[in-house]
Amino acid sequence: MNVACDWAFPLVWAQQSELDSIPWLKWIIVLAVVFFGIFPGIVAYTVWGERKVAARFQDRIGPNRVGPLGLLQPIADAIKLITKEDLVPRSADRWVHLIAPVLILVSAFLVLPVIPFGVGLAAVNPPSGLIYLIAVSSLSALGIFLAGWSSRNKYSLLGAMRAVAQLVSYEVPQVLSIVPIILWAGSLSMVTIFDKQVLYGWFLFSPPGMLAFVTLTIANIAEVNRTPFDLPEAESEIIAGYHTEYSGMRFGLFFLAEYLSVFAVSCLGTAIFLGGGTLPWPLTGEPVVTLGGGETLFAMLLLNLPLIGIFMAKVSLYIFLMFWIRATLPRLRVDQLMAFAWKFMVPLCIINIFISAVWYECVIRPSKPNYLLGWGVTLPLVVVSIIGVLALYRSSMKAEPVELTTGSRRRSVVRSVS
Amino acid sequence: MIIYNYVFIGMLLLGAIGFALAPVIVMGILAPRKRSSSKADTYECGLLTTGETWVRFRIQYYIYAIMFLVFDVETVFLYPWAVAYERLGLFALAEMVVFLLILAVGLAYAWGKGVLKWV
Amino acid sequence: MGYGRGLIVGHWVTLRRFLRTFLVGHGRTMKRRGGGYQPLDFWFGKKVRGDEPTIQQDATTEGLFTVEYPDERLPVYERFRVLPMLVYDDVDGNVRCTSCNICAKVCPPQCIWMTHAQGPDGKPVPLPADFYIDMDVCMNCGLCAEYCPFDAIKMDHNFELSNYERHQTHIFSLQDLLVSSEFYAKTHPDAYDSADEVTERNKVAKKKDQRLQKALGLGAKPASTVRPVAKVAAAPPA
Amino acid sequence: MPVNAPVLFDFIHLAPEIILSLWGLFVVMIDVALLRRRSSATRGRILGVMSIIGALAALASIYLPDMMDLGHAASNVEESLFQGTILGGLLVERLTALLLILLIFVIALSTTWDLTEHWGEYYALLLWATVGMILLIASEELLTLFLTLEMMTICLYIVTAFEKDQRRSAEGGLKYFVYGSVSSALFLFGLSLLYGLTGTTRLAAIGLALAPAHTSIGLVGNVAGAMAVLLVLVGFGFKISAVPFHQWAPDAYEGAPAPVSAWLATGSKLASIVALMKVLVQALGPWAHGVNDISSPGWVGIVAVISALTMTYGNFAALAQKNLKRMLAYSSIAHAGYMLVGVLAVVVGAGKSAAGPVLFYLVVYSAANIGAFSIAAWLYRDKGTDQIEDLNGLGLKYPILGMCVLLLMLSLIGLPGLAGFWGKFFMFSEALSQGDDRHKLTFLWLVGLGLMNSVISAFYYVRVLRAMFLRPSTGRPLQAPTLTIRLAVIGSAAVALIFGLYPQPLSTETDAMAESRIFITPSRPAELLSVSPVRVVPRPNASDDTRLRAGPIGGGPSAPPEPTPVPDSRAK
Amino acid sequence: MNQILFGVIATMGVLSALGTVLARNLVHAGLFLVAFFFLIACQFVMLEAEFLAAVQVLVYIGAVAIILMFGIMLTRNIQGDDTTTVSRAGFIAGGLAAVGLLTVLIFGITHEEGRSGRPAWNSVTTRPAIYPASARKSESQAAAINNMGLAVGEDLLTRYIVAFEAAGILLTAALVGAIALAIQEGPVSDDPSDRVKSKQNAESLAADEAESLLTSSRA
Amino acid sequence: MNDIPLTWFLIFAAACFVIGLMGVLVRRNAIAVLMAIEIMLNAANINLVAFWRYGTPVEGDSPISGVMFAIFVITVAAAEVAVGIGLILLCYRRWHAADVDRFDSLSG
Repeated sequence: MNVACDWAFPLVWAQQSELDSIPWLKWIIVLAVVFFGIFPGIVAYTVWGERKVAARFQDRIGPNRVGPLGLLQPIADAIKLITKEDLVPRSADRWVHLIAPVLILVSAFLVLPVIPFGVGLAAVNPPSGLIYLIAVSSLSALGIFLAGWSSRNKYSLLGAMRAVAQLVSYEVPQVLSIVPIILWAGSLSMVTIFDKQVLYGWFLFSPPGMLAFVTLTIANIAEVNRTPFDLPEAESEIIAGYHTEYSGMRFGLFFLAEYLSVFAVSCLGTAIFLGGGTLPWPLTGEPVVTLGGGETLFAMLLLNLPLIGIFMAKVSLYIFLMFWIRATLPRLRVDQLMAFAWKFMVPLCIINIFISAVWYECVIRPSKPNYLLGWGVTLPLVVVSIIGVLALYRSSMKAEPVELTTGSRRRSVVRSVS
Repeated sequence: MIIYNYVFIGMLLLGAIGFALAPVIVMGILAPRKRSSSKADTYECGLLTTGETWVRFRIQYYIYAIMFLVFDVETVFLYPWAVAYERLGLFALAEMVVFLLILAVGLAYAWGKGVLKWV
Repeated sequence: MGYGRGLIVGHWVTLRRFLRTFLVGHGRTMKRRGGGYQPLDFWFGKKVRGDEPTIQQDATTEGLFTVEYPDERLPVYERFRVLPMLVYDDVDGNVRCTSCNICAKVCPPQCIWMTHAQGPDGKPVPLPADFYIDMDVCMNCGLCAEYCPFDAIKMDHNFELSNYERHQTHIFSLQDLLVSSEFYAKTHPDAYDSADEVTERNKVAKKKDQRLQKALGLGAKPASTVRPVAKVAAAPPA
Repeated sequence: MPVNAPVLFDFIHLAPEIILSLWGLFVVMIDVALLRRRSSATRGRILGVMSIIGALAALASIYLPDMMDLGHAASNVEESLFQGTILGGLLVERLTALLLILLIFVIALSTTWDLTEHWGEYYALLLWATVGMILLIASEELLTLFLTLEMMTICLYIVTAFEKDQRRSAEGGLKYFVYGSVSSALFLFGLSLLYGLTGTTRLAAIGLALAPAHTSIGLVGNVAGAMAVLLVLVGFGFKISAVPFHQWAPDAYEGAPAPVSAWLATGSKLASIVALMKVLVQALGPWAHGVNDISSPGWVGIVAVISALTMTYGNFAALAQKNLKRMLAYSSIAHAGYMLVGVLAVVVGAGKSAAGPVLFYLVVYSAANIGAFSIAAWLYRDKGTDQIEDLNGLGLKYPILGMCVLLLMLSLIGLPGLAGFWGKFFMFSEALSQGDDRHKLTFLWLVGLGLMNSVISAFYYVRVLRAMFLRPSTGRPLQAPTLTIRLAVIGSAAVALIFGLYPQPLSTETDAMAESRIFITPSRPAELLSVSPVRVVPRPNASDDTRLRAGPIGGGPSAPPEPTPVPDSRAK
Repeated sequence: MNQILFGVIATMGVLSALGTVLARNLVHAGLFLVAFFFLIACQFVMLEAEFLAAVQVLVYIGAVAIILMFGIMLTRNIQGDDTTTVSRAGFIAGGLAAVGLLTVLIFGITHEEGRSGRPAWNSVTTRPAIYPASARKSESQAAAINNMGLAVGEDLLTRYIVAFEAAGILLTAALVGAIALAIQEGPVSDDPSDRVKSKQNAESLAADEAESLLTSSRA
Repeated sequence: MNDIPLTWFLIFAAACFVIGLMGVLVRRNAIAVLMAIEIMLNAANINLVAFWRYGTPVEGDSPISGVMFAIFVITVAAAEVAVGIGLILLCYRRWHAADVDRFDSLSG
């Protein structure tokens, strides 16, 4: 139970009682190397990976001109973006125009430090880590709105309004599908959640867990504006959406932020549902602890290397899943998009919270977990609720009530009578 | 103490702002600069923009925003409930069922009223 | 199960495509299924222009089939058409165009205009003194080629028309448009050898020769005196 | 370790609130799900009847357990529910019943005309506002108090603006909202200071913490405390529309649909006044003035000034009004001024039953206002306006209703023989009998002002009567009033008449209610800080007069104050 | 060090609050407000209420700011007309009143002398320690700080259960009421009389709008 | 963190509160007024949390009463904003202005 917290944290982030004795140097090194070195690198190669993978899905090759296998492509892109002319429209609001992408990028960065990449290998472990995570990830909606607004371009504004409407709509199921995890782990701390999975196995392995994972994944994809939920940037309708008026590196910031968010939400999904760096079966935790023994950062990293490897493999799979979905599905229509969030995802997530409480009562609360009962009770519940909500959703999509009709339809009704 | 987690996060925040601004500044130095009036125009597929950009939007956006607001605040209650569930037991579950039912009526109301439909 | 099955099947389809790119066309020889080779270019090398391999593909091609365009090309089909070109007979060097102005008349966007050539006596000769096509306006419809009674206008295959100046160089003059009939025969072999075109060519050549001679008022003055210097190909002017 | 969950029995006390809340949800759902193809008028009628049924069910839920002897006999025991956040007991039950009865009339009035298309929402919001009011009366703790106050007002903001085809409705709603939310921000800041001064959010505990333990001298030199009191007073001043903070009231009353105006004038005001009394007496009582000296600064003086301003300004402003609803709005401001005199009396006489007359006055005032606003509803239904001159000749055309209105107006003036008179009489005489000589002067001039104001108020109330009886009818005559209007007018006139002739039952009832501990400044920590049920008042028995002096919490200010054992466990 | 940190945050907080109040452009004001919300969250962190800080960011920046921005976009009142400008006289009067009130408040805060056994505010410079095992109450506070989600959950569902459910009703009321206010037209019913009424409504609405346009253009 | 006096937080909160109040008095646009109200509510929240952190809970009280209060204040503020914007939109539709001074159909 106390695998990570008690063992690793005091070693790494010596819990000081005074601000003056904070290990500034260590932190700055970590920030510079991990947060502003490794993570942007991962992001850059996520872009490269997406281009390669998407190419394969379309029977193409993908980038291959710059360096072997096109591996230098991200660097070339960066150089290209950075040497482009910095264009800001005359009528734009210059400061807000600059702040907006920064805000989005910052929100993507702030998600990362609470993710536990290995045993005790989260940068920080605030007790309310999970709510902190969703709080900072919701900042990006504001940035997108500001980007669209400040450009003073109709397409931008339209794209931004759409984007915000979409983001806020899908944030609800995203937030709701995390609740089962909190319920089972009994904590908002990401590290504790990781610990619980070390002990009990992945939270994915239960019917409500699977359902929550699926809803979380869908909501995640919508949150990072990827196909099939990329309405905000629907090229065929609104050019490039909220970043129409951004060029050069300013656009690059959006780009970076988008892929950083992809990475971040994949880390989130991995950390809370897929057991972080653990293997599918529950461990007692002792092997991990006894392996360490060392008290240095180096020993700690050494111990964690396989865990980080597993974690990254899972994250890669998760990201690959996003690429795969992108390669397969067409863009949704805006009304379908919103209806899907509110009429399907939200009810399903709310029901799932109660199903997960049932699972808790069957499996986690008893001293001797009764898996058979848990599966026997929750699986039918999950299936029934999916079918029920789907039926409700589809019936509503078939026959929308004609009440709220603005403008034309209502007038036509009146005219037809008179 | 907990606070020191947030000192790190504060440093990350400042660092991220710097990380975001640095390339823009570098771009200001490196990039060529050839101003022209038509470059500074608002992009509208090559046409001159007409009319007000900050047009009035449909009320639909506002309705989605308040739906979100309500469910976001609900989260604030839901998460502590989930954390404390282990200690509170079935009574808390019943309470939360009631709470969520109340909010679900709000959702159902919006649904039935047809405002969830994007027209 | 409408949505659900579609989703699953769709994802399976794309995944199969994805996996197949690793299985198909990734053999020992690095040969690509569509022709050509596996592009594993470790060096920043560039092929010489014109030596690019041409890759054959069709609807049944599977596996990776990216054509790395400047280095590789897809074959151009014969009836592919871009801009018009003016054909001169490489046998006698005669420009087939008689400056009859029919093409300019039928041209829908009106992008063709020309001037008559004049003989030494100042009388018009059935030859173009100059012939212009505005390539910005031309819509590649091919009507001029259809209507040309002398088979002088044919549609070119060259689509690499970009350059760095967009006012002067986009008006193609006679110099830019002239191609030899040999070139035409090479790019449009089927059309060149078709019976129609052969008879037409013979007939027209005879008729035109007569008219030219009549106009010049001479017996058999070689046409080369008025023939403009022909260019071999309408390569884009630098 | 499971924490002890609140006993389910605590929820029995909340039965009316629960029923009303769920009924509101039910009404909304019925409207959206089943009735959406019906016409607006039909839906209004069906849902109105349903809402009345809900209110009746809530009413029944108060008394049924008693009548059937189910559960525990709740009504005679005042209990702290939910670990000291909610009060249950006689006062709350009676006031709940009163609010529910008023609510029924308001709902009935709403069916008079087609004031909105969103009927389900309208009734649900009325019901939820009522829940807010009931909980506001019952809350014993700042957090719950603030939340329920907001719940009430937010619902009322919305219903004020509900007549969507009227500009003035939207405007009234927005003004109400802006003033109301500013006031609640001020109120909240005051509450936060109060929390800082005492370290607790429970009213009784605040009262204890502020109680003069050893050297404390009220508000002398205590600027932070004075700011807290001031801000709390400002907040409540907005809610009860006392004078410097009254600007929203005329606009909101005039803009709102007549039933909503009625609900603003009766339910909202009733709940706010009770909450004000509760906070002033139970929590801020010790700061009313210094321990030994009335001349030491306390909030009594402020409230007295507010009261005087409120009644005077309300009456004079009402004189100038031509619009019936606006006139009633100003008159309700003036009535708030009268009631503040009573509130002061409660404070000064803490521990004795001075709250009875205020409650009596509230009942009578609410009943009369329901009647008066139903006249406005009647006017509006037919003429689309509510000018007083539209009432011309009405009294002669509908003599019974005219008589009823006559009774109502005279009762509002406070003519002897009618309930309004007794209200003022009880309140003013109570005020004059409270406190020692040092208070007498304050109360003397306040009461004198009140009497003078009653005379002034006669002018504008009589204008209504003059229009109804002495002016010839002009323009299109009004159609006959609907049954609900008739019922409301006749019912409220009956209240005015019956309690005017025979005030005894009501006054004994309100005196019994006034025995609640929320009208007593706490002085004994042991009883008030315990979270277990406290037995306060024996079951009221109308014939027994001694009960007025009974009750385990005796004492009052004369009892020797005990040092507060607030442990100083502050770690240095 | 801590004090410097506090000073920086507080100064920025006050400045952004001032920006909110004074910015002519409403979206800029909203942006300042967002900064203010964020700095308040920082203050919550300084007060070791990090759960509350996260809630602050989640609700205020994530939702309230968005809805305010939408409100601005929906009323098209961003800048350039006189409604967003601050009149000079009003500014001076408001500023004077504000300074006066602030002076009084600061005086009150610094001169508060604790009563009933409570310490005076300005003597409170240290917080109750949250780790000593001696005091029972401090322990519960320590537990609350170290796992505030848990403490909030427990309080929410025991002591404040009524407030909790009332909050649910309040939120639903706000949702339902706001939707009812916002949607433009009521349901189409099959009852012809109703339709006539709504037609009249529409006409009066149109007249209203025309009138207001006239008045606004005149003004 | 232990060396920051309580009064600093209180003065900060008071300053924010006063600024918000000034905003309410000075601004005429209804949405700006709404923003100013939010500032005031936040200032009160700072007060509540500071008092919670620097004080010890009274016997029988919740150990985190100030925080709970703040959470409910946030809830109320959210509901208030939702309703407020709704009312402003309703008025905007009639007056084509979001200016509180312009709503003038009621007076007297």
